[in-house]
Amino acid sequence: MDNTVIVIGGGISGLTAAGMLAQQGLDVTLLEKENETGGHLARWDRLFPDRKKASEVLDFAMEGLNKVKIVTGVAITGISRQDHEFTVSTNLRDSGYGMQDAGYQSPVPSPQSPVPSTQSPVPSPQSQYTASALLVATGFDLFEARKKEEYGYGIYNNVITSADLEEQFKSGRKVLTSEGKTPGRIGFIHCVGSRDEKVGNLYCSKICCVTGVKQAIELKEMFPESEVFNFYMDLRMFDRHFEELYYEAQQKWGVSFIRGRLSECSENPDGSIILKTEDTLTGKPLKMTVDLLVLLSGFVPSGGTRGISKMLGLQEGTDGFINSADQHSQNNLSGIEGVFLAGAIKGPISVSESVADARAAAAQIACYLSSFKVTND
Amino acid sequence: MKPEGKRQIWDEYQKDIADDNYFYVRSCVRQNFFPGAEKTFLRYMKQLGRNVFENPSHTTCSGIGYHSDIVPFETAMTMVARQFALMTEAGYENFVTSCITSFGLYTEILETWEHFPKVEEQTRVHLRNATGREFLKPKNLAHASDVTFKLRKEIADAGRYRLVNQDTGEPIRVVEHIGCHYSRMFPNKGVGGAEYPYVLVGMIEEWGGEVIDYPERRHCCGFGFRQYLVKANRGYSVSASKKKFDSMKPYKPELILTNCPGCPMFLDRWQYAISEMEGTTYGENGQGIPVMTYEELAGLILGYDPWDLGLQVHQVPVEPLLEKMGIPYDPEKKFLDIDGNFIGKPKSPSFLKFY
Amino acid sequence: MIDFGYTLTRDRQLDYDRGDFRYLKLVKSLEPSMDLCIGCGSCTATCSAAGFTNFNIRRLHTVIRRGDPESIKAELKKCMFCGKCQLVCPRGVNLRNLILAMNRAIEILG
Amino acid sequence: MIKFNLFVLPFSLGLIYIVTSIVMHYYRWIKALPAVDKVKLSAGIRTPSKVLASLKEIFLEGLIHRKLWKRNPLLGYMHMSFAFGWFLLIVMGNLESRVYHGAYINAPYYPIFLKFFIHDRLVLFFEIFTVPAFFRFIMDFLLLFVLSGLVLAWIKRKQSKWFGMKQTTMHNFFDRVALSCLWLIFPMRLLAESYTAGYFHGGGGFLTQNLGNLLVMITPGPAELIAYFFWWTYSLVLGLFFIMMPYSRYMHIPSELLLIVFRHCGIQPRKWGSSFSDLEVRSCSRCGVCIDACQLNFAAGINTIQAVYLIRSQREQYIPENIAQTCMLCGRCQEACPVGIKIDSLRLIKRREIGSGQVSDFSYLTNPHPGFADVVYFAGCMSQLTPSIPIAMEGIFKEAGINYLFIDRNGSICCGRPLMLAGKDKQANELIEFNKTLIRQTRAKLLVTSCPICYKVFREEYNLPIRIQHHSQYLLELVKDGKIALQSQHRRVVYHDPCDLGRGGNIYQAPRELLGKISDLEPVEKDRTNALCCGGSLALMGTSMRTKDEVTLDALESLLAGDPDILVTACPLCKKTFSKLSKTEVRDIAELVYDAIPSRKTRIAGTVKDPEVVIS
Repeated sequence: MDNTVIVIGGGISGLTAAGMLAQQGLDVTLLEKENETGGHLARWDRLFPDRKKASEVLDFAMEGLNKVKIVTGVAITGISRQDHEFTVSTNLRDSGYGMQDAGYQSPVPSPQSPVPSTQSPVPSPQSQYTASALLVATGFDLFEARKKEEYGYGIYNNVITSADLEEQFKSGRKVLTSEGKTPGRIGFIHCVGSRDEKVGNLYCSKICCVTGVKQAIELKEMFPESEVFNFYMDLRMFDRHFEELYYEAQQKWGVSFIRGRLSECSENPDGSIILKTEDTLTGKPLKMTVDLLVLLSGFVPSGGTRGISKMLGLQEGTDGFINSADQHSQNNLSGIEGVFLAGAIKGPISVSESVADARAAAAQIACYLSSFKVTND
Repeated sequence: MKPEGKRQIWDEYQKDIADDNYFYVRSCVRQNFFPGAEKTFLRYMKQLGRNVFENPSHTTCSGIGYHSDIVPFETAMTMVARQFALMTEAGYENFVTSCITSFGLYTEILETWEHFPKVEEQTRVHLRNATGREFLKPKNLAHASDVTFKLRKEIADAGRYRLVNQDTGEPIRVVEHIGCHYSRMFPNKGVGGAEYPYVLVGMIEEWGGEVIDYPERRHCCGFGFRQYLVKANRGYSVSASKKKFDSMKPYKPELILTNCPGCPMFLDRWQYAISEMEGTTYGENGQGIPVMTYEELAGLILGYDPWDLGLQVHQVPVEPLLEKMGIPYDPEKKFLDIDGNFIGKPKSPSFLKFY
Repeated sequence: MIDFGYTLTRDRQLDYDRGDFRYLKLVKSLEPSMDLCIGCGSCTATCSAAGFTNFNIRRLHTVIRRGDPESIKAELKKCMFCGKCQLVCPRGVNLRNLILAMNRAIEILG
Repeated sequence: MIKFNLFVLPFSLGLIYIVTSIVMHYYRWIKALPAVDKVKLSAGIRTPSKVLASLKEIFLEGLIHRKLWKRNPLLGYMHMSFAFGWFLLIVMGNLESRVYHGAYINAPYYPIFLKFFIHDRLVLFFEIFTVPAFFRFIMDFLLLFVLSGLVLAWIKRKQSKWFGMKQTTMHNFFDRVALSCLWLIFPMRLLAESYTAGYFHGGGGFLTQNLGNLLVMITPGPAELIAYFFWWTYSLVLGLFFIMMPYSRYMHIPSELLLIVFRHCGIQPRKWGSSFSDLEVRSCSRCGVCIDACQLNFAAGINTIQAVYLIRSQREQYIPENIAQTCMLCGRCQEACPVGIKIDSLRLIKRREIGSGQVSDFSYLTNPHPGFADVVYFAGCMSQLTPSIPIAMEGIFKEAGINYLFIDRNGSICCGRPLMLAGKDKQANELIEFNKTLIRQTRAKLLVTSCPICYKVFREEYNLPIRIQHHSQYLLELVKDGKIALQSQHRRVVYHDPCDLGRGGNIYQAPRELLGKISDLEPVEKDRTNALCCGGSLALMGTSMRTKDEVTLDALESLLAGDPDILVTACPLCKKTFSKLSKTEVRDIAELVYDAIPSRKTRIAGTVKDPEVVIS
């Protein structure tokens, strides 16, 4: 065993882990399918609960990556293993492919990524990389909101996703309706693609609740006169300061919260959207017209996660995310020697959790490569 | 509205529809509601050179009883099995139903059998014990509107009229209403899925009309079986229809197109009832919004005589639409039967314009 | 008009676009903490009146928020004003004053 | 002898104006009294004891300002020097004028401006024992007495703390004019008399003569003219003061006199207001003592709603709703009020106006027979949120072998007081009738409640034919009757007087006696009539929960200054309110009593330690 590690996936988890590993003197190669690293975070404007700029978090992760060999724009075509050595074969990807794969339909052209990949060597069409340890950090895709047909994403002009909204925030432009008007009433729909047997996802995506609250506040800041409604099933403010953010949304910003899942929506002649839901707290069906509807898309295992999982034979849970060797004590071990997991590959996770998880994974890999046993077997 | 978004969904919900040799089963109620509709289907199928077989001993599928909670599922399955046996005996494989509820029930039963083969076995035993018959499952199950959808181009090509206002050249504005049991339960069994079904939209577009979407498009017509069948609940039924009318009215529709036995019935009759109950009408100048089945519309496109299609039994007069489309009709013959005998003229409604 | 033996039923659906928000505006100005409700229902659970009847304070002010004040007018009269509700609210909604404010709104706006 | 000068006119006109005004006011107030109260009044003024009592109070409160003395000696002295000093000046001035003028009736201005008309020559030393000299001395002394008060008043403006007042009233225009006049009256008199004495070389006492000599010496110009100018000014400010009086706070002086008489005749405030309440409003001196007493002021920074402002807005015929509603009705200001105005009644009158337009519907209430017992126990709805209180009470009942009935075990019909606090008396009466029927049906002889709120309304509004006790009284009685034996746990406790039990129910001693038997009761700074409200008052409406918390925190700080083991109270609402924010354990007195029964057979699962263990 030598001290070589391949990190698959250049999102916040992969970047953080790669940095940690390199700083410990390991020889790290990072493979990323997109042409830029940064993953979802690179497209996000601000993070909950403190509204920190996503780019700052990413910049922080990028520090100390100068010793990491970063290869972008490559598709992994195969992974083989001989004794303790993994060989990862790659192929150059069509640059346009990645965006579609992520199910990411951007209404605005994606702004220039903040992370220039100057370090990237130009990969030959087909390459091979070898290492003693693999860290799979292939993350998640956002649920393809179009699959909830009744919500009209991709059909009604004024239905957008939380990711679309975040891109608009990032662009610094005012968020307007498709008719170019200031939205007077805005609806947020929670749990789109989450906790929904009808799309095959029983799990909770966990971070959409607080994202909805954060984005509601941001829209109220932008349009103090607007009415903002969050349609939720439960509000799961699971982490520190989240509940306070919810409180702030109610008290300071007057964001309204209606407990009820959207059943369907339709379009008015003027392009506004009619929502049908039950206000479960009054026990009555409710109809409301909104000028802009934001769908809080949940997490699904990314295309990369699914592909790598097949190649390596990772343990997939019923939800499609990868099961670790033990959720409590060995959450970065895949169950396959030398293969480690980090980040949203194991299910919905916030940025701060991803960073912590990636560091934990890096520590475990370092232990593994120095033959220090961290498992029980 | 992003049309490409809808198209993408329509592309995803494609459905195999047999091209010829259909075993046709009728609706138990339609012939009372709109007696010309099924006859028209058979007529244009013949005109288009398709073979449609009917066995006079076929029965109700029992869906109406099933959805009214008076026929158990086992009974319904056995009756459906008998229909399949009739088809098998006649040597057909493509099963076409006239009724949406039947279509839903057949689909539901076939799906049940697929997931629970034991239930299918048991049904075979039941059928055997009751009738001594055996059956094969249809290779292709379609609703008659699916078939018409498939043949929409042929109909348009053979047609003499189009859904176009002859005076203005503008397309006729049509709202479509899909029976709830068509694809709500099994979205992939319907053309275009459950949320934006394409089956009627395809016909309207092909025949020159303009489809308009409106907020309560998905809302039930109000039939709801129990809601109508129990008189005490009928106010609920009419209120459901009213909700749809109120929602579509601002879009000024000129025609409501349907593919279910109950929907045209209630969307048609309740317009009259509402006008008598509170004086509201939904078309221009005190007219109603004409309601048609896809068969009736196909018949009009193909140039069949409106009175042969049974349009005289509609509560909302269709004459304004005929005039817009430039279809000639003889008002004198409206209330004459096949033999030319006067069948009686209904009393004029108080508010709804009548011809 | 013909009596068919059945009548049009009133839509139970809350039509937010046609809601009556005059009450909400007034009540909110009198008791801004109403915004903080998270619908937990502890107020109703502890309510003295709710022990005897279907009075539901949580629902009443939610209904005002939805612009449907009509349905609460008769209900609100059942409150005994004991004030237990405000002692249990986890969000510090000043419920007793909220009820008072709703009463005032009904008094002023009819 | 000259007995008239033009300058007396302002004073005289002012005097005529104020006398007329007072007479008219008195007439109106008396005339507007409800018939019952009129009867009380006419009977009262014919009863010598009541008249004497009234005069005594007028003397003690109106002149000496006994209550203010008690509150703060400086404040008391300041008020006394003004009131009593001025009063004596008038009396002595009249007597003095008799020396020079034998008529029975002098013009009212004559004694006031006596020194303008009478100019004694400079007296020789041995002549000081003559009658005029005595008066010269006494009049100067009294003037000095009043002036000393004036100096204090000036100081108070700047340093109200020294007078035990943290905040003083915000005054309106008329108040300010009248106040300026009042402050000028005596300096002007001093200057006028001094210049006169200095110019005529005689006629002044030890103060005015010496000051006059000095002034004449050091001021250029004709001293006679200067003196004359000051006589004018003196008369003008007096006259102006009198004219301003009915429009200013100083109307409280004549009003209070009548109020004292009314009160001694047994006239009480009425629920919907009467001229008694109008008189109370006019009797407010706007001293601002109530502002300092108010916890909303010193704990929560709300300083616009206190009694003085309520009364002022009442005088202006418009009480803003928030003034009526923002009040805990704790009664602290009422206790502190030197005039003894029933402020809570005044506020409730306004609340009733606000609340009267609303109706309630309690038709859902049913009246099943509760059963029979000797003692009815009404825990009160708040006790459901503090279940350890009714559990302790039931344990004690069982321990003492009492045939009791826990009448609201399964939830209560509210006692009605919360509705009353919101001004909804009519609605409250419906609930009262319900509860009365329930209680009567039990045929019990005693009603015990754990809630002071209920206790107050039971006593004041229910007219039940049976005894009513708060559990602190009842428990003490059980101990005294030997029904339960207690053993002190020797925990260091402080006792918080619930508003409705203490100021509202006048029960201060029973809980203290009880606590003395079972714990080491430690004193707190503010107790009994001066006790703080816990902040949870149901009377407080229209403020945020934060405000309530601020009041609670402030009260806790004061109560827990000695770091006791337990904060004891006798009210479920106080307990619940304190528990929210207290770091120290908060318990009801009943719980402590229950814990102190060494032999007790019943146990509260998980909440109370084994008594033997506790005692060791």
